[in-house]
Amino acid sequence: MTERVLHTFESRFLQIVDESGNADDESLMHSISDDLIKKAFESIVMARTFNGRALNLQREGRIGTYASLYGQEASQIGSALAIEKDDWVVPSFREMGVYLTLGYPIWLLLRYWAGDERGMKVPEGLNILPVCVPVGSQIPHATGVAWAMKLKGHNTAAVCYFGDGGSSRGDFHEALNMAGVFKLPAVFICQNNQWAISVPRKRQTAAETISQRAFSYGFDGIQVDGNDVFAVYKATRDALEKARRGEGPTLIECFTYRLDDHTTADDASRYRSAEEVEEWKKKEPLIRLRLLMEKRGLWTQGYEDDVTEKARVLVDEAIIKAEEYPPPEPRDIILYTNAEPTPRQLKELDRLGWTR
Amino acid sequence: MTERVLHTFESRFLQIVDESGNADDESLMHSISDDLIKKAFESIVMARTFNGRALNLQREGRIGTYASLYGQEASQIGSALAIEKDDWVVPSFREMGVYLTLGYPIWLLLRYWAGDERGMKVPEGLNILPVCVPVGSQIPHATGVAWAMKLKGHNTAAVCYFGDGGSSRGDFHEALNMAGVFKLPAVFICQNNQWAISVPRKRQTAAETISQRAFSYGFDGIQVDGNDVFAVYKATRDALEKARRGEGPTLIECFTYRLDDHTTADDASRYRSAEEVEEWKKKEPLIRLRLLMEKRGLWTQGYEDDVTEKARVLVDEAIIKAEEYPPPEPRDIILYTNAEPTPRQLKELDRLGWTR
Amino acid sequence: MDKMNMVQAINMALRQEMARDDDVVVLGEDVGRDGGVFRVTDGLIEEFGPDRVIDTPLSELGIVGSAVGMAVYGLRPVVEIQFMAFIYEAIEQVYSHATRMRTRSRGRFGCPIVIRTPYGLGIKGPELHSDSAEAIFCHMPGIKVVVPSTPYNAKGLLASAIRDPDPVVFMEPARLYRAIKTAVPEDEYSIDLGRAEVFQEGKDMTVIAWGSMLHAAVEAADGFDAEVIDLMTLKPFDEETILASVRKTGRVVIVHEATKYCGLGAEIAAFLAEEAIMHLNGPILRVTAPDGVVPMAMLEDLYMPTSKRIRKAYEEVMRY
Amino acid sequence: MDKMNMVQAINMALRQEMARDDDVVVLGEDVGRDGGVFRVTDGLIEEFGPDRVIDTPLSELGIVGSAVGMAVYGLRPVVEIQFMAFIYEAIEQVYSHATRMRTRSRGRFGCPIVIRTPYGLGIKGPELHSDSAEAIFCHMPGIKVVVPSTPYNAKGLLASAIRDPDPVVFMEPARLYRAIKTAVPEDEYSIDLGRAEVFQEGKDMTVIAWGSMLHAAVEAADGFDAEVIDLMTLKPFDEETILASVRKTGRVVIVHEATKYCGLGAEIAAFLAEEAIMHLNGPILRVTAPDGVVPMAMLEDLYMPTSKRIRKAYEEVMRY
Ligand SMILES: Cc1ncc(C[n+]2csc(CCOP(=O)(O)OP(=O)(O)O)c2C)c(N)n1
Ligand SMILES: Cc1ncc(C[n+]2csc(CCOP(=O)(O)OP(=O)(O)O)c2C)c(N)n1
Ligand SMILES: [Mg+2]
Ligand SMILES: [Mg+2]
Repeated sequence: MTERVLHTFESRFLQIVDESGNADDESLMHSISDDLIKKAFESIVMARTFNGRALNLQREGRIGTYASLYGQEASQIGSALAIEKDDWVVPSFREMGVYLTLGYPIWLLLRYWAGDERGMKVPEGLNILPVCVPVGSQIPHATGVAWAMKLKGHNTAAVCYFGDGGSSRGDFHEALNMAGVFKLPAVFICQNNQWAISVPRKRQTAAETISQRAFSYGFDGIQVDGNDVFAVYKATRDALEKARRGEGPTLIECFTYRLDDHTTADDASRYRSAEEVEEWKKKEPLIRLRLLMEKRGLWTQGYEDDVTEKARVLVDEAIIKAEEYPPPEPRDIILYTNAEPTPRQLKELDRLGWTR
Repeated sequence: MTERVLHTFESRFLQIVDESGNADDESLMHSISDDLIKKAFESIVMARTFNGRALNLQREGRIGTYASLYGQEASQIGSALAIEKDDWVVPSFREMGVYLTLGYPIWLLLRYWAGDERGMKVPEGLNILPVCVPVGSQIPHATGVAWAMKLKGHNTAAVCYFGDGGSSRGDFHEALNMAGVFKLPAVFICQNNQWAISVPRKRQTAAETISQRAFSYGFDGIQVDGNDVFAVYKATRDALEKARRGEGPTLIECFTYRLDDHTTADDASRYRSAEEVEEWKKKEPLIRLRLLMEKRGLWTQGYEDDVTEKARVLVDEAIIKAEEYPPPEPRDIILYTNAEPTPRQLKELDRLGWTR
Repeated sequence: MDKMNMVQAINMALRQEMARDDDVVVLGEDVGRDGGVFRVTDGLIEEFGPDRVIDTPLSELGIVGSAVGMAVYGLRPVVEIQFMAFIYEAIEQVYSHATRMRTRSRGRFGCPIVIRTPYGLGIKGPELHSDSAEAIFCHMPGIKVVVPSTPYNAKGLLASAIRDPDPVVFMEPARLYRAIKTAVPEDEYSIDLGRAEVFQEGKDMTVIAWGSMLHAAVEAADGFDAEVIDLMTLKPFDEETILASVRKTGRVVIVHEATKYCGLGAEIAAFLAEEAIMHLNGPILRVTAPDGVVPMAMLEDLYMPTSKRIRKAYEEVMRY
Repeated sequence: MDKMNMVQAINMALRQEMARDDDVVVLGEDVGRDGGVFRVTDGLIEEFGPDRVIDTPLSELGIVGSAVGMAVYGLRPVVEIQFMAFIYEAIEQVYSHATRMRTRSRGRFGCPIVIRTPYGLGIKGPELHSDSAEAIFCHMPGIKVVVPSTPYNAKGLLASAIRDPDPVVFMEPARLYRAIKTAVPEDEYSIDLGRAEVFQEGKDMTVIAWGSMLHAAVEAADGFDAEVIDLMTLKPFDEETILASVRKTGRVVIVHEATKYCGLGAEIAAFLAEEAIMHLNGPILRVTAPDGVVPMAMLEDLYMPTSKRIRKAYEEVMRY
């Protein structure tokens, strides 16, 4: 014998609705009801409305540094719509669209971005972890959550979000490898938005796609058009069903684009061209969704205005609620460190004059 | 559009000499001279002789815990023979065959395993890093060495060794990914010996091969018969040439087997069957090499006896030299911490009564 | 009541806690089939099955990170890290996640994980098999760090650690695993975290130690009227017990295996310099490893605080 | 001589060291095209090209681990970690490798890497953007830890750090990046590592601080005759300068942003409790963050040792 091929792998790409709003393969749309289409539209509008207001609030100094989701709505909402009540979500830091779609109170998100930990006191009944700042380090948590589900015999799954940058981290590797070995019910969603601050995807890795990394872990990966909310939805739903059937994890790469600066502290014009951004703006998720809906008689300007207005009102109310909320207590710095304060912590509270 | 294939990947396997000592494809043997064949044989005998004596010395309490290379000689020596003088080697902890083949003084290796850091004072002119104990953590060093070579315009490469267990670590991922992005002259050699202490390869990862992980990093990977010294040699030489041509890294998986316990502190009978070991013993590298050499008129019992005797003498001399070597100075604990001792360290030396 | 060594005592605690609470799972490298490289988890896989006694891939970061996720979901993972130095890859998971999950979620999520790991000198292992990195963990808010010094307290402290609602690093002195046997009741019991124990009473000086150094400190105390405190919980340490003793003796020696610079001895000394300086007769002495990297076997005994070095410190404080 | 801020001073030091020594390379996330998230490396890629000013993937472990390999081969890598908390994934590379390479190879290989990273409170960043983890690094044998407090010393200390044959963690107080300007000579100069500076002379007490806390300590000293020491090198710290001052004043206050438990303040206090207790009039006080996780923006100011809290400590030591 000499050299032989052991195995052949295919990296795959899924798109359902193209940039002109056409669904070439109507069969793929079968499972997608008009209600779902409208839900997707409305969720995207909500996410975008929230996002726009958050950017404004930051400019006005009413919240801190904020990471815009503009351009990534389809990736976030398409996947979030497939998640069921008892599934758990392990996000990164840019997934406000996911939080909102899962029903996270808007005012709490605003508290969080204003620098109040209480904004991430996730309400009971919602199974989403707090924002994770160290890029990629949340991925093993999803493996652990999925593992716990499996050990407890729960018929649920963990969904994890991270970016193209996050996929370079050791956490990614160890977490996905372990999820593969133990066939855990986990769905790993990489929002490849082409940039990690100033580092373009091509410099993040020499691999052509992130999704092909699944080969390294013995499970399936797929790249989807991350600006096509239904491709993302379908891939996520399929992966969740597979996970619940006990067939193990899936890696989904949403091929999308970060249209705004990395955060409000960033100036993307230092490292990428306006033309590139303009090209991608043409592909942003709402354009094609509107076209698709129009073809199906689901969209009118009046409808969109209505939806936008409703979102605006909700966000406005949330801003008021958030800003009226009393400031956090100094003692919380100490009292949430452990379940029970230590003697030294109690002495410290007294010395600092912070009420217990 | 719907789902489409983006790209097809093939995982490959290379064997030149099969278990019966036949080289099916003689063309692959063209570049392998009789001298090289003999060098391989002699190096394997040397490694095995050293290894056997080291195991004995451990049993006699003359050195500490030792990690046997038995079974992995072809992987270590096949690759080491392809390495050139100005290349750098970044080993794990089981690569005594590599050290020996590169000409590392035997007595120093024995000092090292007896617990003397001076054993890893790598002689000038030899470019091999000291043994690395935290599994996998040496892999980024190879990326760095290769990077430095590239930046300095040296036409050389870095060769890194690690195990199947090591390939599960974050270090592996980050190091290979970076090597891919910067197209560094690095050769990553995974000695997949089927076990990481008690954890079998199948539980280490759900991927069928380690070599297919190269797809994740945008470069080539190949699995080779790790008990076929020439397959390993060829794969390594090709990878080194590629690296020197500026065409980037390669991942080589040597499919081999650890025939002994993990280390002298381990009892492998707790977790694997004697039958499995016996099956693999039939495939150990020296058997097929002998057969191949016999067919080529390169082997006689007398030749082997000679080679073995020579190795024995060299190891015996080294043992004497190692054991006659004076013990390390206590002050070395402190004096090698920094290039210059700190004032506190100097005071400490005095307080401890250790001569400066 | 049988006498047993620390390996057996820890094994028993694990067994009893797993039997008591189905949410307790053990995971790590070689903890299942092999029973752990020190055999601490021996027999657990037979009793509780491979779902609860999990042999993992070689992935410290992944193990600890998964344990964080498990704990957040409601399990009580007990992680084994094979040797203390191998946890370094996972420090981010401990420092940025396990210890901050409660704060970050303002109490919605706790992170009750236990990280068990052998530490310390005395086994003549290869490089990086003898680190004592307690100080690094002690510096992290939101964590507990525990070190048993006898089989008896190993069992009781581990039971408490597993039941604790917050992350605990449970450091096992490798040197003591089989070196001493004590009576260990078969019945379940627990020893409160945060409490030190006066191991030996005395009037002339207070000696503070833990793990295998406790025994070295006691041995060196022969001929001195030393009060020797077994710290047991390194964070948060028992300020009351230490203060009470120091108020009585006026002299302090702290002994540990780690290097001095920013070691835990520094915190104890600084605490006393802040709270009890008026009770001190003289300097607070620390007997520690010298300021160098943990050596390999040949120099290991010299790196360790030896009885001789400890005695010298006792003699020195007695001069005041 | 132009006045400049710390960002400019560090940038100048990097530029001069890169010009002086071709082996110096800068690598990290966004250090090239973007000039670093704080613009510290601004313009370097234009001057030295992308081979020496390297935008890396998002891989802290890989960055530091590669730097170890580079250093062993003969380069002098200067790594930027975007915020101090993001180095935690790479601690193993620092603790098990960078700091041990010289020991392990008995001097054949050194590991001259510099890890620059902004640290500390005062910028109201997101979570984990304000950690002060100096104590963790100070505990490691074989490392140096340096913190500048002014643009002038930032330039001189960084030059020394880059020329040092051993690993140096160079912590830049993010809060001071643009807050103060001092005269910074255009000419190359260096400030020795291991030396502290008496920033302000005084007779009544010795105050030890570094980074942005130096300025808080000085501000709080208004009305006190305090000798304020800028530590600059946290490991190994300048024992002589501290001792000389404490012998004179008999009173000590240490101020730092990190939490108290096993913080660097503990080592300084313990050192004094060991070497200078007979010169002390009263307790050694530490003004630090409370024993809790670094909070987000809304509570950040309360976590920081404020002037008010520092003054309280001054008043307290003056009672002795
Ligand atoms: C471990 C770590 N390193 C660096 C940073 C600083 N940082 C924040 S976001 C980011 C880029 C992340 O890129 P990616 O994962 O692609 O997510 P995206 O921002 O594109 O959503 C960086 C470098 C961080 N938060 N954590
Ligand atoms: C980070 C780390 N974790 C655990 C260990 C203990 N240990 C030593 S070797 C080994 C297994 C290594 O397996 P592999 O990488 O396949 O190499 P092999 O021993 O088979 O040569 C383990 C778990 C270690 N040395 N380092
Ligand atoms: Mg991105
Ligand atoms: Mg192996």
